[in-house]
Amino acid sequence: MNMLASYLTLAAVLFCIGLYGVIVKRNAIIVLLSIELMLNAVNLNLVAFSKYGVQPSLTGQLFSLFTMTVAAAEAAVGVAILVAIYRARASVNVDEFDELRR
Amino acid sequence: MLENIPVLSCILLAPLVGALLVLLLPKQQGSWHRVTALVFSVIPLVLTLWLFASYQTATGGAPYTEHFTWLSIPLSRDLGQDISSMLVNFDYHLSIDGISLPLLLLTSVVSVMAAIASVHVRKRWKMYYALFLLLETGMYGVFLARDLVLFFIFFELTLIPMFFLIGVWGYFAREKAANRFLVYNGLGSAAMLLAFLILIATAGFTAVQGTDGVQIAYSGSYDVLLNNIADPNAYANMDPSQTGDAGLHLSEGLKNWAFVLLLIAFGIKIPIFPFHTWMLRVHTEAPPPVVMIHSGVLLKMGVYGLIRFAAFLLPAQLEDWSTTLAVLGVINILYGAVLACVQKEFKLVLAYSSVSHMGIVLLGIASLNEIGLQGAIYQSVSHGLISALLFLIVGTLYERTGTTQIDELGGLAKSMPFLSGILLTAGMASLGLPGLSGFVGEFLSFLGLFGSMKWLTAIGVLGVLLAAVYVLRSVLGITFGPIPDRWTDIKDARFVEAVPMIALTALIVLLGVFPSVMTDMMQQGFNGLLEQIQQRAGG
Amino acid sequence: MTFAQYAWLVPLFPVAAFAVLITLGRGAGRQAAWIGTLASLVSLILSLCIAGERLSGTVDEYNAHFTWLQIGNYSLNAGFDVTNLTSLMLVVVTLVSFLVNLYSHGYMRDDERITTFFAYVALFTASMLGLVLSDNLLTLYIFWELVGVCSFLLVGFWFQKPEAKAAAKKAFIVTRIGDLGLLIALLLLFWYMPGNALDFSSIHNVFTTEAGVIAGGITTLIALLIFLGAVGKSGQFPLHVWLPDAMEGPTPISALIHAATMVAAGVFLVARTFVIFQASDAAMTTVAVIGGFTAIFAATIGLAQNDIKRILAYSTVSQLGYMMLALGVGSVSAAMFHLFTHAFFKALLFLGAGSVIHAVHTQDIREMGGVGRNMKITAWTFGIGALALSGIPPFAGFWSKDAILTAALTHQPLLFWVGAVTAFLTALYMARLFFMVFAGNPRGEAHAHESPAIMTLPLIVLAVLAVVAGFVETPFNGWFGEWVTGEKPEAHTSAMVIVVSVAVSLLGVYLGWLIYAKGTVRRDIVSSRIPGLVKVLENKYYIDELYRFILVKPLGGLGKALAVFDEYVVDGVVRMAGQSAAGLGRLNARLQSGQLQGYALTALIGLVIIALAIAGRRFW
Amino acid sequence: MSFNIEFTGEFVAFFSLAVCAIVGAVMALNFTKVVHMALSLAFTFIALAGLFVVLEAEFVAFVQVLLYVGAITILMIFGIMMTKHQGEGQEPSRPLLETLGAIGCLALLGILIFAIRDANFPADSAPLPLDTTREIGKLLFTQMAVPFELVSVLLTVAFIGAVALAKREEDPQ
Repeated sequence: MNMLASYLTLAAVLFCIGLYGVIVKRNAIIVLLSIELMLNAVNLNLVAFSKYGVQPSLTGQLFSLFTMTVAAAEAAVGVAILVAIYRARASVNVDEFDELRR
Repeated sequence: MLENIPVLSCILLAPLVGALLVLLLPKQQGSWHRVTALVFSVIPLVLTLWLFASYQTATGGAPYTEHFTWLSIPLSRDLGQDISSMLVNFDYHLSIDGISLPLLLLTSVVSVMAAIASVHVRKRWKMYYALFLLLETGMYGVFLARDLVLFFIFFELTLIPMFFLIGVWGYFAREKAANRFLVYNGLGSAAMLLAFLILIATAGFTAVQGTDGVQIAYSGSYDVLLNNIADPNAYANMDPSQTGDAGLHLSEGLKNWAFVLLLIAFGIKIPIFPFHTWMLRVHTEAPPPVVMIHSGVLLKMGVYGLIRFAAFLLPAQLEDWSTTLAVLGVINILYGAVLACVQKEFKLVLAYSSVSHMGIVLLGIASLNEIGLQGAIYQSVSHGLISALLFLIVGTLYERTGTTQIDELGGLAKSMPFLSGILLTAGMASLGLPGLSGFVGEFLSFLGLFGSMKWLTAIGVLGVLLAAVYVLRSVLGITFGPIPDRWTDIKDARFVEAVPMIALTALIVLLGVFPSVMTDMMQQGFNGLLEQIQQRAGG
Repeated sequence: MTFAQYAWLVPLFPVAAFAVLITLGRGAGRQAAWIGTLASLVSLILSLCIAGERLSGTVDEYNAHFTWLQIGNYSLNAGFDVTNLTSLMLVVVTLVSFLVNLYSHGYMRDDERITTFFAYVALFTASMLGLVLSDNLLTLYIFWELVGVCSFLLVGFWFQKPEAKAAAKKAFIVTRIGDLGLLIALLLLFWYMPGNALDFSSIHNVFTTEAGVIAGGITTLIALLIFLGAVGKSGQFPLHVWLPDAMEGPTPISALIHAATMVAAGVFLVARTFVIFQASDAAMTTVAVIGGFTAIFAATIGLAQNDIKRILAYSTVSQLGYMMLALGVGSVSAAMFHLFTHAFFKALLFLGAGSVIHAVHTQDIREMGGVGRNMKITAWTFGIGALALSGIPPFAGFWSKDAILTAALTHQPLLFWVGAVTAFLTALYMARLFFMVFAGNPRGEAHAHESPAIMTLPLIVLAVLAVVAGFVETPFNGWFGEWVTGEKPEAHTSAMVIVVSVAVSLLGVYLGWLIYAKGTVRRDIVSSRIPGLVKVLENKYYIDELYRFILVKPLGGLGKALAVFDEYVVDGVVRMAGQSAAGLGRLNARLQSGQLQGYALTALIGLVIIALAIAGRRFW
Repeated sequence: MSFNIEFTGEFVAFFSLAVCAIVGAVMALNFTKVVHMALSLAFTFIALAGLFVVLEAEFVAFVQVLLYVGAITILMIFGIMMTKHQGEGQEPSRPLLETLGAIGCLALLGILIFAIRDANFPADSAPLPLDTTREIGKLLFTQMAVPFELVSVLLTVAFIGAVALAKREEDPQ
């Protein structure tokens, strides 16, 4: 078993934990953080492939950088939306956000 | 001069242009909308009449055909060594022949009459006429399209305006009727789409040897399908062991499935026996001009589709299923007729009589000979005209009396002699009186089927007797007998109502006395199918 | 040039009159009605010319046709034939039609829809003329149906009377049953005839010279189906029920229907396709038996009726039975002869009855009586008609009835006696009718007065014809039969027939005189002894009730049952499917909670399922 | 699975950091206070940064610390502080969601691990350039210039958007 598999497994574990958090947690902030965790798991994959992949190159690292940037943007917008919603509804519980239903 | 104008596209697009124009007109001007709708319905009528006059049976629809590729999507399947490209083409292909032209004519006539009859529409003219014109485009498209995908699009295009026309301008249970309409026809469309996909995926491709390899193009082109399925050496019909690709083989089983799916799809539209209930609701709940279109043209789209796609593309399956089809036809005839005999609501009588009459069309198709097939189309056209006329009368009647219950009406021949006369004529046409168009269609269908299935015809003929019973019962119930006091003062048809009635009656008489104005043309349309059937019979 | 070439014009004049009158509608004044009369006069003159030409015997039979409908290799033709038979019918139809037209100017004078009436009469005449002229079965069928619809329109002319409405409906539907038979026979012939020919000359050739081309069973079937058509139109048992009810129409129409147009069509049809019947013994026997049975059956009913027009109607049914009897025993000439004479005296009787009704405003003979005192012309002409119908020599009816009875005696002796009994009954009920209406003292309140000249003129013309028409063929002179059928008639000088026929007729009249005029025999002599019989006769053997019970009711029941089936089973299945779909939708709607995490979970599960499906492929 | 694991330095580092990361993540889900959760996740992010170092991606590791630990976690904590969090820890349990979520996640994990185990990875790897940061810089401004610019636009837009969203809406009057 080479190292790549180990990294990928770790990433999978983290991804699934993040996913579980997204699905189960009520607090919107934790949901956002769990998404960050999932993104990070992906980053780990990218970086691992960048070293142990079929054609090792820096592209993997570069993409993980881009991903982080996007994650940052997402976090910023996410928190902003959260704050806006909180103002309107005085709650950050995801299960109370059922606007999609209406 | 006219040779260079794309006539078919003009027919197709005129109502669409009209619809846009109606939408642009200010909301308040009700009469503007009416005039616009009428003008843009008359344009196709004039054009189809011109087509009718200039149609040469020798050349068929070839001079008018319009064909170009509309969309071309490359498929990135792994190409073999000698295949240079693989494309999916969506063609814009319009054409006419002896089968579609009569129906086209019917469509334009009924549309104009319905447009005139829409004077009784009391609310939201603008949307009404816009949808009405859109519906017209869809109907013309269905009869003109020679590409399966295009056909499907137009077929669906008729559903949407119909849904709103029923749902917004109908009577009391209009929403329910509209829903029922949509559910059934949606189901039919799904079946049709599946059948079309089967056909296109297996037989709908052309392979052209180019300089750098074979170019394969998939398309829903009707001509391509027709050639591929009829040609035993075509790829679709070759044994999979020879071609090595099991997925693209149009096996007999698959053909059977396609046929059954098409039968369901168009059977719902026609409608064939267990699928008829949606139509009853549409007949009773939709506004009369819309029912004119519905009963007059939309049901015929099912007939047309059945003949065009099920019969022409899969003649062998048609032969296998012809007995079933005939039995279904007989069931339709008798079931519809018996039920029409006991209805208290005139519109329901007409609805069930439509079921009965469409059964005769099925008999014509099932006969598999030229007499029966022509009878089927003839009966379609004639029933279209007759039911349009009948619903025109119903609309006028309802406008005056506010009811269409046979029990509540009576003796109207006293106060409305003109309307009653027309109603009686229409009823007579409906029960197949010689000299009116209904007889020719019925007679040809029965004559055709009798050549192949004698007993079924003999049973089906009973429907003619029952037709007399229900027509007389309802028509006499409305026009004869003592007149209730409240109907003594109602006025006869106004001029604007009388004009379409007289026009339709004249057409019914014309077709009844000189059927050859249409049969010669239809003859040419059916030649190809008959050749195939005869080939099979010979080989 | 021959007149025969222009025979197609004969029906065209009435058609033109119809078109003009129906377009003018009520707007046109009463005088517009003369257009119809004029058209029928022109037709009459042309018909007479054609018949005269044929009588001269110098021209061949004329046929002209064109292709009405060409479908592939099949063609349906339309055309007309001018033969002795058709020219005879042309004259009869146009003559009766013209006289009825004249008469109607008086009879319908006060009706506001008089133009409509004349339009219908014109169309009726035209249809019948077309039927007569047709050279093939399809064209004949087309006009056959048109005749039916016209009679429907005219029977229901007074549409506001519920009885008229019911009678019109009944007339149309009952005759349509027969039409179905004809239609199926048409289909059979089309597919079995060599070359798909439907014209009468081909039919004649196939069934006479090429016997065996069509199998015997099929021939019988075709013949019986054609006969079914004739049964419907000519009011034979068991489809006779519409004819008496058709009396709800205006009386001139009854004359037209009973004398020349509608009912004659059935006899004419059988005569026209007689070769098919000749090819099948079974069919011939059926025709003869049905004819004989109808004759005696209707005559017995006629005895017990009290409506003047109904008595005449049943007598028509009975006389048509005679004609069918004649056809069934193989004598076209006798049948056509009786048709010819019957047309005149039956038209006469109906118009006379109309004249009486016009005067006393009732149709019940029990309320009449002594009418003859004030209505001399009507009484005399009616009397002549009654004598002709009763078969008293030398009136026309005697000769034609004699011809039928002679034919019957040679072929089916049993039917001869049936015919003889019928002749007795006929004489009896005609005597009853005549004496109750014209003799004795007035029983009703209305004061009879003679009808205007325009009504009595046709009566006189017809009365003359009813006297002389019989002399075209007597036992000593077979000219008519030879002219019509083209065959030398069998020598028939059976003294027994003449004696029996005259004896029973005279007996009938005498008995009638005794009972209804002199009163030496009590009227209730039968009804007091066997009240049941009279009741049965008065109720027409309960045939109507029987039909209502075995046909109309079950049809209605079936319809109601199917309506329930349609509502709850066919639609119910769909409704159930619809509701289950809606239920599924509600279930899905609950899934559609707006909860983001629920969606995410669903997506995850979907992803897992897809992944499992893809991964699972490896293992099988 | 072969367990003949070589205890190389890399493996030891990987193993310990991986344990840290997983523990941090699991703890994050188990804490009841939101702030604790956020901090626990920060711990995971740091462990991941360590893993990046092990993977010879120093620059990425640096950015990871800077961005996730420094920016995102802080942002989240600000978010936590700007919103109230009453009733924490006494969430109504949603057993269906939780069970199904757990089953789904575990199934996904199983599938992923199955796929990873099933896959064929090249045994050896070519060495990366020593100074990855320099190389990344070069790449960013040559080959990847367009994506880089796009990302900067994205960031700007997100920034403006976040400001616009979070800004207290003024009264229309």
